[in-house]
Amino acid sequence: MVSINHYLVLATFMFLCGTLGVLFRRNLLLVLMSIELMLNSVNLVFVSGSRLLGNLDGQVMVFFIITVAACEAGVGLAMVIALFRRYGTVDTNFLRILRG
Amino acid sequence: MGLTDLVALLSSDAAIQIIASIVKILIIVVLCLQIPPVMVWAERRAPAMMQRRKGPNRVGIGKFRLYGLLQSAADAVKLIFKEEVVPTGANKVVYHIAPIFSVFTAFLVACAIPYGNDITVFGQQISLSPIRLDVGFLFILAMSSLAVYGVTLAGWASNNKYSLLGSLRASAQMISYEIPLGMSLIPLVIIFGTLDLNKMVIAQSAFPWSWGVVRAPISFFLFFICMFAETNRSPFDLAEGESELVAGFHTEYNSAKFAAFFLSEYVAMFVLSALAATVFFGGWQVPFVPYDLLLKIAFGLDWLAALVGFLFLLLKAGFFMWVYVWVRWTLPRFRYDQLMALGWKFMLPIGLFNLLITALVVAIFDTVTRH
Amino acid sequence: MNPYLPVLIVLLLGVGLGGILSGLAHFAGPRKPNRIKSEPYECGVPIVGERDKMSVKFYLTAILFILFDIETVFLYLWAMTFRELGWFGIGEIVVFLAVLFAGYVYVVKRGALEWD
Amino acid sequence: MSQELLFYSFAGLIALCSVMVVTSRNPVISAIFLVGDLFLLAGLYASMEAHFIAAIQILVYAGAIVVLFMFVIMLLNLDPDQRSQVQIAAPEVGVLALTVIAFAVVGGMLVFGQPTGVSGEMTAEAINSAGGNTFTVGMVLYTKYLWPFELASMLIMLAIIASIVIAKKDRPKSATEGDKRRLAHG
Amino acid sequence: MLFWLILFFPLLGAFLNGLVLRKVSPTVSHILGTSALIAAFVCALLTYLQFLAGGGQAQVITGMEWIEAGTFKAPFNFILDRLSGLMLLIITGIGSLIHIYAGGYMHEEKATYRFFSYLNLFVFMMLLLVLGDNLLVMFIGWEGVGLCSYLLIGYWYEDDKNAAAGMKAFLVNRIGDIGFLLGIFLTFKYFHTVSFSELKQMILSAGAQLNGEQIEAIGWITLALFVGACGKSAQMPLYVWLPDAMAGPTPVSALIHAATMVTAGIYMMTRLNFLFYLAPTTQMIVASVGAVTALFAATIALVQYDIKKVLAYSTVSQLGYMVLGCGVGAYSAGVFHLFTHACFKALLFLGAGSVIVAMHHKQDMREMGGLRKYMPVTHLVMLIGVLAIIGFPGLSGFFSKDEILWRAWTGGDQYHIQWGLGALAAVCTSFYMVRLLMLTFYGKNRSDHHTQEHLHETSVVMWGPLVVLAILSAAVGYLNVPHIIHIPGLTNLLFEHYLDPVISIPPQVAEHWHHLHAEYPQSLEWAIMAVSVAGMAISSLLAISMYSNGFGRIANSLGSAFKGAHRVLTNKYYVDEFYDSYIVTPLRDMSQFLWKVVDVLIIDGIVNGVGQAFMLIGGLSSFRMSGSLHRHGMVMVVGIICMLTVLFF
Repeated sequence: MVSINHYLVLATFMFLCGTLGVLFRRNLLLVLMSIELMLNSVNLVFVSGSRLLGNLDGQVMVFFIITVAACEAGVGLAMVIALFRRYGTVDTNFLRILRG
Repeated sequence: MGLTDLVALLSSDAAIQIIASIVKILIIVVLCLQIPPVMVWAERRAPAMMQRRKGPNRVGIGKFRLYGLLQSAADAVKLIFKEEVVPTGANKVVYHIAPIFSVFTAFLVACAIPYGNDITVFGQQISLSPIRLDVGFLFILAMSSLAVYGVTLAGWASNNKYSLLGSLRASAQMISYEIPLGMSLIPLVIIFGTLDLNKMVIAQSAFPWSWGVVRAPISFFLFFICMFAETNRSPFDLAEGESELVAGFHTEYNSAKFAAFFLSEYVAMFVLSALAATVFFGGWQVPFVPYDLLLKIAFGLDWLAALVGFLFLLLKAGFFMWVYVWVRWTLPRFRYDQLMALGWKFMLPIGLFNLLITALVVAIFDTVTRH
Repeated sequence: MNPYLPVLIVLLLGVGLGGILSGLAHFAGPRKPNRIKSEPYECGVPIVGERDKMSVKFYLTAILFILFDIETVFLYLWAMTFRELGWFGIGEIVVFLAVLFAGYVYVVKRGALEWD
Repeated sequence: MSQELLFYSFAGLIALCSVMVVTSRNPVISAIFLVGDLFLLAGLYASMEAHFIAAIQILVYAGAIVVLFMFVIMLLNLDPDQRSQVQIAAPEVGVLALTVIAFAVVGGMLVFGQPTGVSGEMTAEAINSAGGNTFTVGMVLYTKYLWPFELASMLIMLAIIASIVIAKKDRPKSATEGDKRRLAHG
Repeated sequence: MLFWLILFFPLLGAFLNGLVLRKVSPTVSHILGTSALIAAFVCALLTYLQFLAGGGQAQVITGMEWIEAGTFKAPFNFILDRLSGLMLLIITGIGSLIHIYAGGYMHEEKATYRFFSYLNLFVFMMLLLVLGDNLLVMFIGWEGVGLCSYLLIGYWYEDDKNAAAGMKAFLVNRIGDIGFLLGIFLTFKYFHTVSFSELKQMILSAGAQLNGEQIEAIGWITLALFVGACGKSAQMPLYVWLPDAMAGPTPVSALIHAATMVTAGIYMMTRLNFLFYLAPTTQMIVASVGAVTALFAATIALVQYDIKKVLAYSTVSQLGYMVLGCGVGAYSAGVFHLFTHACFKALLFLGAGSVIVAMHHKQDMREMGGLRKYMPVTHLVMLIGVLAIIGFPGLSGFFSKDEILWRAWTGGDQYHIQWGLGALAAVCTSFYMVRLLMLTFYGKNRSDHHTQEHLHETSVVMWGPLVVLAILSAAVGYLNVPHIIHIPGLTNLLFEHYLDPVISIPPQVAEHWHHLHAEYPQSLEWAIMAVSVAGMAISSLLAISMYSNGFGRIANSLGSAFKGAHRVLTNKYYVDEFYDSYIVTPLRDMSQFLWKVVDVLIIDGIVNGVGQAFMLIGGLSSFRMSGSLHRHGMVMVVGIICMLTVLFF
């Protein structure tokens, strides 16, 4: 029997992959993709929780997360494009506007 | 394991279903594989007819020339045995993956169409659409939205600027028309209240005045335009405009890989034709012959009735395939800006408008009939 | 039987078929590559320039596609529940569409859909 | 039995794809693996009878969002050296931190066992008898989550406007009246 | 559904007028604002009829959840019962008439969208106030109408005086609001609910034994709430804002400062009558304040020259009557007077507005006179209004005011003084109202040549509503005919019985209020009525004789004979001056001190110092900021892990 713990472990693994990607990849596009990965792991938790609890709120929440992810991807990538135009690179090593 | 065990296993309910679904899938796949040759032939003979010339009529087996039908077979054999040329600087992995993307999405969609009413075999009810899901409609949309990848990846991996431009154009066109396509089908979901295509066909009944095309004419109009745009067919074949882009995203593809794209393109055409027939023209329903009557005529054999329905579906889909060819040789090509403007500035608002109008009409109708 | 089993079968079959077609070329045809033959095809003319940076238009189209795609999905869900929700549902969706339409009008006015 | 087999094969592939997304050198490859990931996740959702979510996972996520990523990758058309290497900024801290998370989750499960909760009435049977997954999800969305739904439209509208404002560069109108006059006067 | 539309239309009107259609012509904004109100009125009427057809039982309409904190719950619930239903009709009905009128009155203004937007918003807020099922929703409405009142008083804000009047209204109202808020807090503290329906059930249910602490608390709660009512309903000593509020456009004065908003205090007390009944001491205070206010304001009105000021003080005085009615426990009488007063005072204000328009925005009665000739319709309706307010037998004021005075007299020995004050105020009322009428419409015209030339009747947009209001002022009195008068086909005390379900005396204090339902000899009632009618007649005749031809000999000699008294009255008992020197000035000085010393030196010093300290620390540590996305992310992750750790263990 596949218990919810299985799904949780899988989701954790995906989340960690995503986090690692955000933290270690220098390409902004990859950073954004890693964020999608993290969002997906959360979706997985929601759906499995929805199944466990017999409650559809989790699935509706996933729907909203997908909506938000779409908006996030759109705006995020727009920013990547704007950055690329301005600085000619999407490598985070060269994008250090926040330097103190 | 003895023979009796094997028989028992094979005659268990689950096994029957699984075997049946494999059989169904194989039938559909084989059917789909026949489409490109026939269509290629049709696309050569039809313009010949229109332009008062002969077209290919030589290839045959011995004296049986079959109106040149075997030309296509010869073409297929030729394609497979040609040398494969991979351009330098191409991304090898992606270059090889791209056609696979195209092919399997096309087949997945083709398998989601109901080819007949449910039949009973060995006491098991078997649905005649190989893939039958609660979310049938959304499944078709989802899978066809994946078709973009084949095009995009192919163009990108070729390391050719014409390919890339062609693929970007093609995919931008495909996604642009996916919105009106999806939107044109929503009124039908409102009208029939289901996402299951087979239920939709049953709800349309055998009489043309209750078919989708009568109930939602604007939807059909939008869908009809989208059919051409989604498959990158004339008059929307900008993506492979020879004069500008050599041959579009598959410029650098040849031999069997080119055949794969070719195959998926024609399967996509067939799928959209069949979908149009299913959603707007009563699918496998035989016009004016309700299914019950059909069943009686077919000596009560449901598989026979289903076969007749299947043939009628093919007939209806075939008509749209013919329209594809017909339009290709009739209408000139659009400009790209015209294409995009048509999709975003005309079809999208019309689609929304159509949706609201349908909703209002249905709601008013419901309100009236309830009291 | 799980209704998704056929999906899996078709998927494998499709991938297999695509793979066979891809692989067939590899084994069936002759292989005599040379430098000029495998250059990217530009109508026989020597290759000019780098691959260009693409127009941002394609990107704008894609982002609009995403957002309207989401909208379509909302609409499908609504269409499914239409009979149950009735006029209330129509009210909801009209508000929803009105807001989105405002965004759409902005897009058109801003000229993001112009291809020139 | 078959369900476990399904889960483990899917989970393994998902894990593999996730790792590949993060570690691939080429963004296009990453995106392809991301599509794979999404596809497999949709499979898992389907196995949990969340048909609708499974469908839109592919329709919206794989069919739209990742396509957008693809487009941007092609648009930027990064030079091979800019398809950057995996570079680790501060490995010690990060790895340590993430190990802690992993251990916390897995350890928590070992210690506390399977999480439980008050079971709602929307079991698989209840959903099927109420009109299917899509229908019931729709009903929940359009009644209980009415306001978030309307707010979602607001969010989408803002995203449309924001992305256009950010990404579209206003090119100067080609040859305006002023330009023509300047040209005419040399 | 219909019910929500009542609230929705005014809000929509306010929204459209205020935010969307800002640049349209005044006609459009007038039509928009008016049609919003008329639509609301139609909905209200339908709702009300439905409600009556359904038996007239109070119903709570559940809105959305709003505030929820611990055991404290204040959902956005609405109550529809006989009281709020009546208020609904008054607000939307009279509101509609005034909106129609306002189109004519504001004809020459350029940017009326602001005016109509505020006016619609006011109506919405007022509806919230009367419909709210708990004190908090009522409080929103309460503050909202205060805000709109402030905005409308200062509508012509270019003039400093108007802006200052708005500010004054706002500030004085805040004092009352403190009392109101205190009342809400105390209510929740002792009863754990702020919902009217729940409170009522809790207090009236037979088994509810309120403990001593709660009984004591009720005294304070009612007192605090009454302070709030004093502020909004312009009672002593917080009445000072209302006369100044006449700086706003006249329709505003009619709608907000006569017909609806100022009655909010009376409405609130009636809504909570079961609480007030439990606090006889508060009731005594309420009655006294009401009676004193009634007389006090009436005496000031005797000598005012500004037509709107007279009406303003008259309003304060009439509100005093209503409060007196509440104070003696006759809530239905109070509400009935509220109803009739809304009709005739709106009529009087609008009539005065017509006069002001005709006089080219001159408000001094010394320059008027003889307008009967020029404005026959306005004269007629004003006459009806004046007769109604002075209690001329047969018109509405007669029935409603008499009922209050009768209740005051029968309230027992302790209320006889209040009755005396009230009766005296009624005498004054007749005097100043007849004076107003005489000075305005009779005698010779005293205005300058230019004004005289342009005198004419106003347009139908303006006198149409006046006619409707005049008919109402004449007729509504018959809804509550006292026992002793028998009119064929008309039930006595219809209105009182109508409100019976709302007015409920808790069983604990039934003994104390037994006189409300006791039987009295008819002769007594006739006598009381005779006293007031006689007083009315005498003072009216006096006024007619003094002012029939402008400021006659008698008036002047009377003025010089009682020079001191006249001066005191003209200066409104020096109340404003008193407030100015004993409250406003010390407060201003203290604020100056707090601002210059405490705020600037001490608080700002600390705040800026802390800020600078952080800048310093940040500057010192900013070399750690590499600007690297990953380092930021890393710090974030570590922080989240720390938080999770703390959360878990």
